[in-house]
Amino acid sequence: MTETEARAHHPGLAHQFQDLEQQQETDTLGIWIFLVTEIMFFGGLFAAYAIYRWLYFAAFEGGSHILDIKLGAANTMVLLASSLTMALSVRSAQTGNRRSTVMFLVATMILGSIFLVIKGVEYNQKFEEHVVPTLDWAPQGETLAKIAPGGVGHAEMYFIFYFAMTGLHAIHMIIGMGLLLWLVLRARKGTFTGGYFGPVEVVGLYWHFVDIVWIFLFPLLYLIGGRY
Amino acid sequence: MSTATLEPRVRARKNYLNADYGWRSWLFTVDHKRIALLYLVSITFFFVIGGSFAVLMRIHLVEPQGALVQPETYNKLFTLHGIVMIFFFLIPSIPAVLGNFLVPLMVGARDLAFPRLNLLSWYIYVVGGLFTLYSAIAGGADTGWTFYTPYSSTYSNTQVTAVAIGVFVSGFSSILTGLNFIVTIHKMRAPGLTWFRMPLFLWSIYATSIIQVLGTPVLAIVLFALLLERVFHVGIFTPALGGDPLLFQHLFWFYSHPAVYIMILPAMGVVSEIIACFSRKRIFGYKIVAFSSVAIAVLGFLVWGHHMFVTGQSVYAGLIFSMLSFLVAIPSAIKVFNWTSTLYKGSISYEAPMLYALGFIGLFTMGGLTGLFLAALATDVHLNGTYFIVAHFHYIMVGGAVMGYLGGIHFWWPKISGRKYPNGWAQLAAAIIFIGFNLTFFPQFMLGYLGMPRRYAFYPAEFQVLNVMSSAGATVLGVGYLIPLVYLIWSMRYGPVAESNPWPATGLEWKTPSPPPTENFAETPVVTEEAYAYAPEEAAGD
Amino acid sequence: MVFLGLIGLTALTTGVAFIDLGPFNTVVALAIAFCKMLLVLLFFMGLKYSSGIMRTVVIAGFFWLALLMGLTMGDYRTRSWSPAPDSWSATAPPTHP
Amino acid sequence: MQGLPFQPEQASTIAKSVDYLYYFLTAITLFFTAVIFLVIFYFMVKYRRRSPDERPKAIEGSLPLEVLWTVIPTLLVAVIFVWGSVLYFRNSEPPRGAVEIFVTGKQWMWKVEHPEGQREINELHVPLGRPVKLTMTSEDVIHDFFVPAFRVKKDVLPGRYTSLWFQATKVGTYDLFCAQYCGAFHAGMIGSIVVQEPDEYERWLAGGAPGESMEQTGSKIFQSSGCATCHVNDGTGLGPSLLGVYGHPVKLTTGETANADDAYMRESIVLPKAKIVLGYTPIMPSFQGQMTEEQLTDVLAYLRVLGKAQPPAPKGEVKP
Repeated sequence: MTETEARAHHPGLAHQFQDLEQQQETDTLGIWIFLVTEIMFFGGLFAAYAIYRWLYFAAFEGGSHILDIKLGAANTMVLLASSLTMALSVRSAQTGNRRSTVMFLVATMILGSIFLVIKGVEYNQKFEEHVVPTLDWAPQGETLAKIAPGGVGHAEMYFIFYFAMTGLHAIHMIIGMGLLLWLVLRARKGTFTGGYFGPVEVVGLYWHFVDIVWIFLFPLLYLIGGRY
Repeated sequence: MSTATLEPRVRARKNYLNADYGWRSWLFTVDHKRIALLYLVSITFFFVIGGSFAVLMRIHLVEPQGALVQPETYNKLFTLHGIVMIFFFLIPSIPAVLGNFLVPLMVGARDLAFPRLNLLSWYIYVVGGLFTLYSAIAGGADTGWTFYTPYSSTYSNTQVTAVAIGVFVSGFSSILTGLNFIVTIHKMRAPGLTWFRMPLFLWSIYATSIIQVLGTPVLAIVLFALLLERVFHVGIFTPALGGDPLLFQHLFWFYSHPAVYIMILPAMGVVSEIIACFSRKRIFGYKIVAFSSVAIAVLGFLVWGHHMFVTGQSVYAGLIFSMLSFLVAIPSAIKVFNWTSTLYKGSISYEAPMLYALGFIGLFTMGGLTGLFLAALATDVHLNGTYFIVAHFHYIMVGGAVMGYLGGIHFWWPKISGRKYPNGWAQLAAAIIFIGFNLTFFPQFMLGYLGMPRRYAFYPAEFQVLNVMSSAGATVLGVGYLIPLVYLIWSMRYGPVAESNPWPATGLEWKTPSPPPTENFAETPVVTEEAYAYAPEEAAGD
Repeated sequence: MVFLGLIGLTALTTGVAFIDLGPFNTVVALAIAFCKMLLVLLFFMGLKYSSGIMRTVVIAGFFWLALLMGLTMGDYRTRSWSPAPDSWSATAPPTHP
Repeated sequence: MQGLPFQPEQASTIAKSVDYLYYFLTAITLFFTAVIFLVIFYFMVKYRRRSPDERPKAIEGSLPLEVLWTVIPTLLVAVIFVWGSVLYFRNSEPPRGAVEIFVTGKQWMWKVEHPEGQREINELHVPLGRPVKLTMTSEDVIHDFFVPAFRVKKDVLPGRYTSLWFQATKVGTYDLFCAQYCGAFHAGMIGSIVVQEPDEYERWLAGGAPGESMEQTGSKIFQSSGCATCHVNDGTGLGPSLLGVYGHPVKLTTGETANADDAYMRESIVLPKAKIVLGYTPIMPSFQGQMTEEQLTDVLAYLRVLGKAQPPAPKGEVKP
């Protein structure tokens, strides 16, 4: 049996494809197109944010001053590190190294959990500061002083966007964690050896995309209000 | 329609219909052809529901004070008619039924690129449909299919949440279908099937998928924001909290205008196939027709602001959107001229699919040209929000998309079911639908110009004559739609068995038996000629 | 290497937020974010080594997002340039004693 | 109207010009539809299939033809675009000296207020032959002010002012429709526009319960709501003087300049912290929910009058 034939009869090959290479390319194209739909999905929200930020500049600036820039920066680093481990795990799967594939996948999951924990801490802070729209909206004292100049009503809108955008992002993270878990289980069985690594690559691309969303959320929500 | 009727018949040859039996074999199938039938049954169900709402509305409007229901009920009728017809019938109609069935056959593949994703998208569609049905049963929603804020987010006390969730969910079905088609057309084409040998149906499905993939997520996010606002009473689009209702309209129409092209582009693809087959001619200017599909898909994204000329949008934005709207008329006009020229020196026969296709050209021409009235700023000011709009988009969506859909169903029915339908009845139905359609909607152009606003549960008596005419036409149209439903179901059991290429037509889907086997082709076909090689000797290829 | 670059850019963008650059704060922050995105796209996601079709897909995605933002923002930016200078103040309306 | 009318009445200065464009478009539609239908019928008959195995020759296409039917529609739509836009822009600007009337939409009625203080519901009296400018807002959802006989239409939005103008050319009573779906009795949100001879209109304005003008009502609200305690006319108050503000540019703390139009004034009352005038602090409370839309327009009418006055000397340079 030649190598191509061996690959053609790989258990990971679906019936509609000629060979693993076609399947691999197809999967990759599919996930890229899916990511484009995600760009438009988040993009709608980004567009709304951009317009309101332009309309209610002071209020949105005031709102961003409530956020903890250190936690945001730390989370950015954590997420970037998780992207690194994810990329390494794809590399390991491509070379068929089971041990390091699993190891890097687990590392990615741990970093992902750290991100979510820090995010949880931040959400908790918002409740303590009473700046959660509808559920707990009663900013007082120093918090109020920070957002008052731009108008409290519009600052509430800033926080609606804060929660909607970071919340959707967190949901994507959680879905990603689930996918990673599934990969770990499959990788341990040695599924991703011998040229079949499509699922790892596909989940990897998704994970990097979620990272990119955060790369933009961080400056838009935390930084561009200025801290000088 | 029940495919179970085929089960008792034992056929000599295995095909996708008799390959397996029982409801499990249907509900858990990953065969694109079976999924297409699942869609066919579900969209027919929604078409009947949406159609009955339309009939009730037309009966109600026979009298100026309203003949049938309370205004609140009337508002729910037109809302659900719009939502059901647009999101649960028209958008999935040609792509999810004919596209699902034909794309793998036309590219010469065993299945779509992602068969399980395909099944998932049907389930998502069903879940979305159930939310919508729940909303209808639990009291209905009365926002209009456009969900304009702040009425939908704050003031309406009907089941808006459920129906918005339904539309939100069904959007993902549309996205996944589009994604599947794009990837399939890119990666699964049979050897020799170059881009310029593809049937125009594939080109139009490809263009449609681009819109589905790029536009639908924006609808999802805007409905998500609407739901946030409605459920949590936060201000995103409500002016009381500084939100801008026009932002909702921008994001909504960013999807919902291109959505019209999701409906009409596949119909254009169907018409290209039918015209070529029944005049036995290559489509005149094949490449230009192919590129005009893509041009419509791209330009269609740039024109959404023409829905907002009178809404308080900036007049300069209006100017830009008006200009871009006129641009999208050009590729549409080019298509019409090319189809007409295809008939020149052809060998034309008038089988039912051809009648639908020719009807499509006529009605689409009317619909497209009346669109110019609405793209021009000065006339749009007068006509916006009136029955003129209603007439215009029905000419496009019903005169265009539904005629194309029915034409396609009639064209490929022998392939789908393996049976032939009675041609005489089919020709009669096509004629009745064409006449009934014009009787229903032509008077509405006049009503609109006279100034009757749309979505009126009752109206000044001066508009009665035209309304009665429209309602009379609607009964003819309704009858016209029932006839195919009857004879197509009848043909599944009693129709004569269809050969593999009954018309005969070119294209890979006709090179496999009717109905096709589960794996589509015994061996991967190799394409050596261009699409529509009807001519005796091979015409100069590309 | 790429990772260190990303971490460095994060530190930089955070630092810049504490310096007053006027409107350029936003520009710098978004430019840095854009660079980071490019790094992730090209190296982590392997776009640098992918076929043209993947690149076309990604570019199309961002292009469409730009259309959405551009045309919508166009409306908001031009709303106040009313072609009608407000008539009330420019001309004395018929006063009613 | 009798039997089956084909055209709504032309009762405004722009109606005719809009109709000419409409006729032009109708002619184009009929012409092209007829051409396509006739050509299809001709081909259907001439090239009908004569034998089942007839195989016509393939025709590739024709570049000159493609160019021809790309260029012709392009030129046609260019003409329509320019025509429609010129008409629209020419009419988007109300002429000077228009009669100003305020309209408030509400589920499901039209409330009209004349500067002289006359109020109407679902009816609007206007003089013949004089431009009328409507400043419109909504108390709840989006409505739309549509007068078919005048060929004018504009959405009426909550939280914002939109405007529309027309000049009636025929005495009579015309339909007023709400053309943006607004809830259960959307169809009942109709009224009539009564066009009267100018002298008759003046009599109508003077007649009935005379009441006080909008400006006077606005001035009273300005006093009773406490506006006047800070917005002192001589500029010595905690808030800026409003003399000479309306219709003029205003310097803001952000360094930007805002044009003090209806939208700005409204925002400053409802969301006073959105834009702060240079030299002042954001201490003004919001009047959101404190005033009805009609009271707001009364105040606006008053502010418009103040806007025509000479502004006081800048703050800090006030004479002792």
